[in-house]
Amino acid sequence: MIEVLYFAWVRERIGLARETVETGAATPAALVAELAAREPRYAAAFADTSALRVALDQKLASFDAPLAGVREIAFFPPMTGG
Amino acid sequence: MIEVLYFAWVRERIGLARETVETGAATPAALVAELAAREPRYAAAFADTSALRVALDQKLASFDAPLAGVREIAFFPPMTGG
Amino acid sequence: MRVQVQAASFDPAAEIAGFAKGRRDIGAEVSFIGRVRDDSGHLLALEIEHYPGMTEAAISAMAQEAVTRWQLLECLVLHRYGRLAPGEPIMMVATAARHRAEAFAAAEFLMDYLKSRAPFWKKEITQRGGDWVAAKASDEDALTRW
Amino acid sequence: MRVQVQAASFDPAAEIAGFAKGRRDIGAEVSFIGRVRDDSGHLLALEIEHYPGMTEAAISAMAQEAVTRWQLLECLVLHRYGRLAPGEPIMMVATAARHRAEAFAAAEFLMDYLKSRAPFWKKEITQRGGDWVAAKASDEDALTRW
Repeated sequence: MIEVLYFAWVRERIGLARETVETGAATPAALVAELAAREPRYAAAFADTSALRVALDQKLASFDAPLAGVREIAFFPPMTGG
Repeated sequence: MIEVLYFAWVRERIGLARETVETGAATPAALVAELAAREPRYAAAFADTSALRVALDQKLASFDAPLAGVREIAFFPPMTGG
Repeated sequence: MRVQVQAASFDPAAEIAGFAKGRRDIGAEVSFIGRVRDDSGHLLALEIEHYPGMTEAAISAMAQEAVTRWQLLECLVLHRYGRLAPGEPIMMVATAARHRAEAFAAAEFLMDYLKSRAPFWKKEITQRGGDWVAAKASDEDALTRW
Repeated sequence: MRVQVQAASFDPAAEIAGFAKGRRDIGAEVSFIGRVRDDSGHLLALEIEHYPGMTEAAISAMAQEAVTRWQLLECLVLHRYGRLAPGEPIMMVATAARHRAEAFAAAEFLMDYLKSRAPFWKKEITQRGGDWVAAKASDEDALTRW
């Protein structure tokens, strides 16, 4: 079980800000593949992961980082703060 | 006739903030030589012109710039503003 | 060091008035204020989304790094989220150090990192709807200088 | 563009409150405030001498160059002379532009030029007397980057 958060246009495309997902995915990339296979809105949001960023327990990470022990994962576009 | 101004420690060593000087000096360097020959306090102030700056009519200039037509010359140490 | 993430507006001048007040060891204070800019004349508002929790942690880590690296004597980062009108302040950074080089470098470092590493996303609202602001390659490139 | 050279003190926060007020085309404001720093704990005052007339002309030329070079939308330079107490503001620079890179570069350019090209001289007053502050080679070197 992992908390999955979506921000900005990822959130809009999926139509959800957060959800709890039952998964055995070993990496963010594997989780993305699982979600994209679920429904077209996920496939649309995750069509190009090179345009996305991922955070594990609120720290930026790569799509092939290990998910073991992670409680919260977030997907979002590149930040535009400041 | 030229107005000569002194600032900071140049002013303190010479003991004057400004004076009018009758000179035929062609350059600031020549004027410095004239003044230094006048009295020890001038010689002390002008002992090392590499430590000094000169402005002609309120614009920074070099010691070998032409003095012709200049109404105001100023001698001072490197600036320390800001 | 103070890091604040808030929906409410703030008064940059009042922040500067209170910043590093009464100290005699500070020679240089640099501040940056970012405002909602309306280039087209058609901007109704800017909506800023953020990632609560991660935002504060990410900014605090950047501010701590700036304080250590440039031996800052004071450091302030304030960033808003929510709906902002054109001209309103979005965020500010203030740094204080003995000399100007350190205060400037730390403020620019913080701005570069806030742009690309703090989890904020901007959406421009016009009568035609909303457009997410795209990240610029130049902002990502700016990080390489630090 | 505003350039002001004065003996009177000023309120940096009030200057920032009034700077570029009400504009919607400005995305970035940078300000620098320089203060009298007391490193030794023995400083009684800082005396700043200047060259009336040349000071204003030199600063106006720098400010004009900064406005042109970085397409500033607003620019302020304020510098005091006379006797200042520790902690008091000596001077400030403020720049406003569409983007942060221009506002930062212009403010740093102005600071580097004010340090070495505006006719001010500082003297530190302690109980032992007065010492003229020596110019630093690093300040002269800083000009080569522009």
